[in-house]
Amino acid sequence: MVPSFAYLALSAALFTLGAMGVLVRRSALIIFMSVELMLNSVNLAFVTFARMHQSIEGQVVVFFVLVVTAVEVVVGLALIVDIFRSRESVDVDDVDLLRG
Amino acid sequence: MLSVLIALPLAGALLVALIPREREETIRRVGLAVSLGALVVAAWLFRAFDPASGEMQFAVRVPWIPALGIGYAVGVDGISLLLVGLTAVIFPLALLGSWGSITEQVKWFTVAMLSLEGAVFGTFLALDLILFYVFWEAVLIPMAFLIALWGGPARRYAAIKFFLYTMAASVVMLVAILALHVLGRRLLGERTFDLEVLATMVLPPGVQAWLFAAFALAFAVKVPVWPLHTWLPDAHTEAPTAGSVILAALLLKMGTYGFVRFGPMLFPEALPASAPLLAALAIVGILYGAVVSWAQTDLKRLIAFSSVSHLGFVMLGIASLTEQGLQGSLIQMVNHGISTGALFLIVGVLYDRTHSRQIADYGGVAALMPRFAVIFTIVMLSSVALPGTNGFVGEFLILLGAFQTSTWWAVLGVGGVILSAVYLLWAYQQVMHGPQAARHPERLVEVTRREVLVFAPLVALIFLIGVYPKPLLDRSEAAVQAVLNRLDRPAMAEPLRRPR
Amino acid sequence: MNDVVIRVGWPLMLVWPLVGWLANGLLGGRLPRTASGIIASGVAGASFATALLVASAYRGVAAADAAVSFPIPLFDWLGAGRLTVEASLLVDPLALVMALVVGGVGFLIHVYSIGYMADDPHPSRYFAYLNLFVFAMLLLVSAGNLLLLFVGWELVGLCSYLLIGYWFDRPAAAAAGRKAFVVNRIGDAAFLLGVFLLFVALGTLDILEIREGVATLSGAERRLAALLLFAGATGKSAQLPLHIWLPDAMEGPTPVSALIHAATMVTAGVFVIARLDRLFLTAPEALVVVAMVGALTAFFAATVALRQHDLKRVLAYSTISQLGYMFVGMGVAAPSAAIFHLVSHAFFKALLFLAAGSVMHAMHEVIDMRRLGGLARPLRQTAGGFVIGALALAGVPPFAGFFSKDLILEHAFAFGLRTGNYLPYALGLVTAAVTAVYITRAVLLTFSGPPAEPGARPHEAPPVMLWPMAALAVLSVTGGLLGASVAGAPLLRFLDGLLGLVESGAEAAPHPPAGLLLGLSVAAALAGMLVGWRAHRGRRDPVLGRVGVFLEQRWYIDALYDRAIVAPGHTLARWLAGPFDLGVIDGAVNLVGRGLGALGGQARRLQTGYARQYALGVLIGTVLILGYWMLRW
Amino acid sequence: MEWVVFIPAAALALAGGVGVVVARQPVHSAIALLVVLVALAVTYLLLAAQFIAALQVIIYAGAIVVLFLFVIMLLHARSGEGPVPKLPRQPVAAAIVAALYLAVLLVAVLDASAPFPPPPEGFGEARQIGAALFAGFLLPFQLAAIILLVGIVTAVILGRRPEGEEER
Amino acid sequence: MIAPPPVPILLIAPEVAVLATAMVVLVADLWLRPERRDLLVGGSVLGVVLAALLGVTLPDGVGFADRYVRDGLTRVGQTLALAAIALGILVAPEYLRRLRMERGEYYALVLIAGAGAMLMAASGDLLLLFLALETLSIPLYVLAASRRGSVRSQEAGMKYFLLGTFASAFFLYGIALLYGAAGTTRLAGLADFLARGPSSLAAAAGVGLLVIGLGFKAALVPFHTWAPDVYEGAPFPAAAFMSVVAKIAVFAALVRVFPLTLGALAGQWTVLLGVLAAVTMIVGNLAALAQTNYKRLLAYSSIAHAGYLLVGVATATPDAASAVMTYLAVYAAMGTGAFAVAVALERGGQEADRIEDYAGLAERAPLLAAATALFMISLAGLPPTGGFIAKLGIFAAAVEGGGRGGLVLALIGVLTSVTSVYYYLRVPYVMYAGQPGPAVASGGISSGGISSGVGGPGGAVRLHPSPMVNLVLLLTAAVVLQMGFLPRTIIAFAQQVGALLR
Repeated sequence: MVPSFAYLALSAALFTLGAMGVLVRRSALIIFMSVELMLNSVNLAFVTFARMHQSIEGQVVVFFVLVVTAVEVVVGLALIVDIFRSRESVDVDDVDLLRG
Repeated sequence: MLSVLIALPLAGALLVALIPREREETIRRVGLAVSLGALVVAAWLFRAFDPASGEMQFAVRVPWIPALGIGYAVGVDGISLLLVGLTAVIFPLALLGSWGSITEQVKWFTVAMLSLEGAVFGTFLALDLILFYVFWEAVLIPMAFLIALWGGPARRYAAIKFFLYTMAASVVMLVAILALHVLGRRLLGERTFDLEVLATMVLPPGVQAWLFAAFALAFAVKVPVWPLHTWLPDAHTEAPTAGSVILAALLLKMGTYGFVRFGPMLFPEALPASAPLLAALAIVGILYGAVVSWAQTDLKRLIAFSSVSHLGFVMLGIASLTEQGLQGSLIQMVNHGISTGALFLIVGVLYDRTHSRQIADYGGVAALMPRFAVIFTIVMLSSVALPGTNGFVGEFLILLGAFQTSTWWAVLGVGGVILSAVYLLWAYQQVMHGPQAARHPERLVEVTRREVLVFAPLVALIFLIGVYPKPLLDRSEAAVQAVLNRLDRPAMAEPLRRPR
Repeated sequence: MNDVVIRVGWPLMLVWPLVGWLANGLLGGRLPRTASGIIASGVAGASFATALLVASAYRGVAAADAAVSFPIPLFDWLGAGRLTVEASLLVDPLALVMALVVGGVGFLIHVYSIGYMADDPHPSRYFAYLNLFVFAMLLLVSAGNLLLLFVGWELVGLCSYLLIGYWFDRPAAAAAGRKAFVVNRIGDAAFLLGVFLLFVALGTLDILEIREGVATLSGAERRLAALLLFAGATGKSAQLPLHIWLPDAMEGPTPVSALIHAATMVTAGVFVIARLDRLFLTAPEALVVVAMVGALTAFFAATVALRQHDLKRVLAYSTISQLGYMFVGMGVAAPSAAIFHLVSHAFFKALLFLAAGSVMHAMHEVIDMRRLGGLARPLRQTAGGFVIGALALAGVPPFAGFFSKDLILEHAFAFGLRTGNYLPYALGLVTAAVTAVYITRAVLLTFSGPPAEPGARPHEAPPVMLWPMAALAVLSVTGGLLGASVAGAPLLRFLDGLLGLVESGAEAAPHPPAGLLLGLSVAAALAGMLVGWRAHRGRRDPVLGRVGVFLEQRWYIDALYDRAIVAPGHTLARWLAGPFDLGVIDGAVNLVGRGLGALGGQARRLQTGYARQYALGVLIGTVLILGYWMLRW
Repeated sequence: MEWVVFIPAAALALAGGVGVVVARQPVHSAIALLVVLVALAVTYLLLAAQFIAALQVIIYAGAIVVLFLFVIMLLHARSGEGPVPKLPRQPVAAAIVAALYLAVLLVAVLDASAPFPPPPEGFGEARQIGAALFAGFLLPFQLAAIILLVGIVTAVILGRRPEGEEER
Repeated sequence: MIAPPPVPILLIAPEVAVLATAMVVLVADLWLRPERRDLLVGGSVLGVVLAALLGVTLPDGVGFADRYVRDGLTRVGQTLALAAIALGILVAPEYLRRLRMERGEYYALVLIAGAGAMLMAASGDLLLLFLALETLSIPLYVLAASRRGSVRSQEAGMKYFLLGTFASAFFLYGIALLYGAAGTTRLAGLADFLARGPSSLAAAAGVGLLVIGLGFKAALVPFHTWAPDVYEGAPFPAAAFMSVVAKIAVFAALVRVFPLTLGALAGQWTVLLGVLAAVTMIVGNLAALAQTNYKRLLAYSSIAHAGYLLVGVATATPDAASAVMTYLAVYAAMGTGAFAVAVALERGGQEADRIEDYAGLAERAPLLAAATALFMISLAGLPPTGGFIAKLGIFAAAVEGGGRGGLVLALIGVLTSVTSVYYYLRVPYVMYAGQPGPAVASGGISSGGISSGVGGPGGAVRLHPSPMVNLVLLLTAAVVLQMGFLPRTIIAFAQQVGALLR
């Protein structure tokens, strides 16, 4: 019987990996994917807890998280395309006009 | 009646704000009329005031923000009456005095002055701690703008320093006020900021010391007590004449008024305990201010440091916690307002003509402007506290009070009397006496009728208070008595051997 | 009836000069030039007449010797808690004598000033100040309580400042005026402390009450109060160490020097000690100090006068010296004698000054004796007056000076007998001789021998100046009778009623050999004149080597003051104003301001603009919060 | 027995995760993401969340990753990173902080983990989730609809060619 | 067949009204010709007013499996959110028309974001809170990027989106942990669980992560770094709306989560929030000292005000909670007002967002200058204005409830307010003392790096008087003054929240 900690550890690992992705990579696309990764790890945690508490709530929450993730991807990609059209690059570090 | 005194100038400010900018003459007249109106009300108040009772008179108490326990409470007693009178006298003169010198943005100038007048009245009349704090801060804004917009070359720096220095100290007082409110709620079970209610509280000495320190810091910056005085010379050199007059005559008194009003009422143990420290700082202020002004080259800076010295006397009077000391400091607040206000107007007269405040640019002016020389002499003598002028009455009482508390205070204080003669006479001599050496002799024309009109009441007051100070002293006696009773210090034991 | 005359006359005496001051002050500009002089003199005369009236009325009321004090309350002036001060006047023998002297001499000098100030463009200002001075001096003399006395005390100081600096376009005059006011102020400060001490101890400032209450004071209090008041007196009466202002005060017009710096103001110090004689007489240690300071000052001033070149400065140091005598008189518990010397000194010193004034008037403002000489013939009356004054000063009988100075020396000797301290008497005697020397030198250098500058054609002073000098000359001659025992010493008897009480005790002490002392002082005077004659015949002025320079430099005291007090004062002021105030205190304040600005700059650098660094910031924040949180939870 | 399925799925998920972060070409990381999603779907099955696993595969793998690939194609090869690395010290710092964060998270998660009780009958079925959706979660459901609407509106706004004058 | 549960539609009537208005606006936008777009504005405001009326009259209650709680806090939070929406809509049209961004979607997004904020104030369940947070955030990302063709606006949108999603992941993980520990996402359940035994580390981590999610949205330090860049990039009306509505929503949620739900465990979290508040106040005010860009200045000022608000939350007493709501009301007024002033100004097709652009404005637009002076004085917390009374309320509650820590927070608060006076009063000073016209030579301003004499690019600052912006200015100025002189009504309104805690 796989203990719940295993799943949760996997979820934490994935979350941290996602966070690393956001911090390290400079391409906006990769950063978005990393965020997706983080959100998925949350889903895993929710499912694990749902199973643990035998309450369906956890899984319903995952359903909503999926919805939100989908919308975020749409908005994110729309932003990328918009910036790409005026700047020919997707590198997040080029985006530093506003500072100080 | 007191609310009229506060509301009238503020309403006047609003009225002037509506007048179109071009009609400068009407603006100036309306401004003057409003402040004269305030003078009439103050005069009526002065007469209707009952000298016998030490209690608050004409008190009005109306809840303002009941949720926070803040009320609109105003009242006047012997202590604030003198200062209200001074405010009512100084403002019209300052306005009249600046008709010649303020030319651009006259409208905003008048609005700032009138709102300043309302705020100063409010500060002296407020009984509710938060209301007092509101007016205390409200004074800063117009004054800072007066300095920032109509001031000299480094006006912005001076305005900011003035504003932030005073405000930084007074916000600490705000926190102390809040703490008092909390203690009031806990000890008395009342949600109030009213001074007289909070005064009934018996605070443990430890807490009382801290709270008094916060209040004292805010007032000390305003007085200014040495070493918190460095904002004053900058503010004065950069402020326009009218600004300097108001700053010196009234704003500095808010500090000393604070000590007299809130010290004994709220901190009956902490005030006497810290009196020696206050006295020591006051004495340093007296001597330091006098010596430093002796080395000044700019007239206004010199008068600013002389104010530090004179206010040192007032603080010494308060720190002595004796009848004569307190009454002396009260009347000296009024005297300093008159004499230093007049001194600044005098510098204004010179500045309007030659646009220079450097002593080196003048010399032998007495020959060119004899009538001006007479006025300058009288004001200078009042400042030097010559008997027969108002300065002497105050200084004598203060030193007498200080002597009763500790002889050394009086001995050092009297040193200040000598030094004040040194630097003021030196300055007077550099400017007025000696061979004709002014840079622009042709511009130094005699004082005009309007300028004389400004000086006349001040000179009259100098002699009036000097020769017959009774009306002022009687009105403040009962209030001082009440203050001393609160400090449960018996009025100086009646000497046994009084022959008559 | 007399009672009413006194009660009304005495305040009226004060009102006259006040009216004169207001008239000249306000209307001065518009009056014709001579009118202001006439008004001023008229007012002074009226005041003197009123004083005489009151004096005669007083004689009517008070029996010969019984001293009766008439307190005249005017109005309730000042009240603060327990302190209630009434503006009240006081009539008693001391006040009357002083009032008469001030009034009389004052009137004469007013008349003299009309002539002296004839060519001044707008003399109204001068006469206004002169009238104000007379009012102030009379107020000082007639005050009923110490506070009002102090008001008069500082007002005379003010008038001396205004009059010394009358020709303010001359920097020297303005500086002298300021110096006078400041030095006086130092004395006044001590005086004020004395007043405080008395008030705290006795609870009153009224002079009569103080006189009665003095007994209840403790020894230390009496001594301290007496010394403080005496310190005030040294300031006003230019005794050591606060004498430096009087010589410089000669910058003012000469009538001013005559009136203020010879006859009246400078004697205020002596008057105050006489006024509170009870206090002083019951504090013997303080009296000794008074006597010693008086004697020392007398000797010092006399020696310095030997080597002064400016005639008016010679007279100034002479005044300081004679004042020293008066203080010796006070110190040896002989107040009446001191007052008698005060009166006689007023006559002959005023005369000397007026004569000097007419010399300056004639020689177009030249007063340096080295440039004078041979004036005896052209200025016959002036020279005559000067010589009479000189003789009186030297103490040659029968002139006034001899009687008053000898009386003081007599009491000084009695004091020596009583206490064994003969120093006052010795110094007094030596000073008498030195006085004779320097006055003879002055006479010879100014009037005898060939004129130093033949070109100048001196013309005698106009009658309006000569008449007052003549009157003073008469007084200088006959003044001695007032106190001479042979004439029954009317003045002394009049004063003893008030001041003599304690003195009677001294009488019982061994009686000094009057005849011997008389001879000694006459011998001293004549010897001095002889030495003076031989040394300065034909206007010779031997330098007396290093001692002469030492004397000329006024014992280097002025230099000492400048280097020890004034110069360091300036440097301290400049250091405090500059590096300390601006640098340290203001520096600290600005530092706070700049510090916050710099911090702001740092916080702003945090905003790099790179989104990924912001994300790192978020993560760091998260780790910190979670870490802290879970530890506490 | 479940270990047999869990180990590979977890390994696949982690490998995919690293792939997403490390891959140079965006296309490779997209595929790596796909791998992670599928691996997670398998774990959901283990955790008796059949419906969710199905959703995961359909929506996530199907729609979202496809959308990513579509955009990557749209932006051609230039969708990679610029030549010059602007923040040199960032990776090292990120690694340290991330490690710390992981440690904290693991501690928290360890505290929350408890043994699995036997799954109730029909747990994780579509029917059970559907009922819950329209019973307890009605309001969140409506709100999800609104969020989706916002997504659409955004696509319209940001997708539209800018009429205003171009401002570099 | 699953019987559909009774839907207490009345409970969420205000939100429904707002969302319905958004739909109507979206659809109507297709038909209306460009010049008739003002109808959209009218319609939106009408919807908002209707929602407000509903909000105030509806009775309290709990619904949707007690995920939605309508109580005093909800009423106050929703009213303020509605006010923010109305102001956000009114301030936009003139600006949008001038920069040819006139689109119905803008108003729809504002309405939806507003609805999200209203729901956040009312959500008694963490999931609903998350969804409401997303409903609020996503439209704001888009609004930030809505300035078509402006590189800065795109950058702002990108940064806001990227960091926003990153933070929401943490927020979600927090919810997961709490769900893991308590077994339910409902706040009531959570409170019971924690009351029973607060030892669970997971719950602690969960609550911590909640703080991070909400802290990011409210721009508390250290999660504030996005705010200055996003505010500077976003168009003025969007920036105005963002700064106000986000704060209202977040702090309403914070009051509900912390004082209301986790009241029992106050000992634990008051210190943490207190430290956060102190750091935010200090960094926010200090950084603002060196600003030359008006919008960045307002950004840092909004960070600082978040700090002051957090002091109220950290004090966790009934008075403190009502003080927070009062402060939010005043901040909504002065915050929007301060931004609205700049909306009417434009320099060469660009926003006039440099402080020296406002030099000498007092001559040309005395009323506008007076309004700015009022807002700046109020933001600085100087007496005669509402800002002072609001801060007074917060600090009084802090001193009273917070014990020694409260006293320290109050001291930090007042002292940082003093530094804020420096940068706030610079704006009216420039307006009254500076010389108008392009060559901005406002001499004397030495500090703060403002380069004097530099002419703004693209000619003089032009003034576009517009009735709606003037209306906004009037409304906000009225609230600030009313709060300054007669604050009784607003304070009484906010007292409802305090009542909940008692």
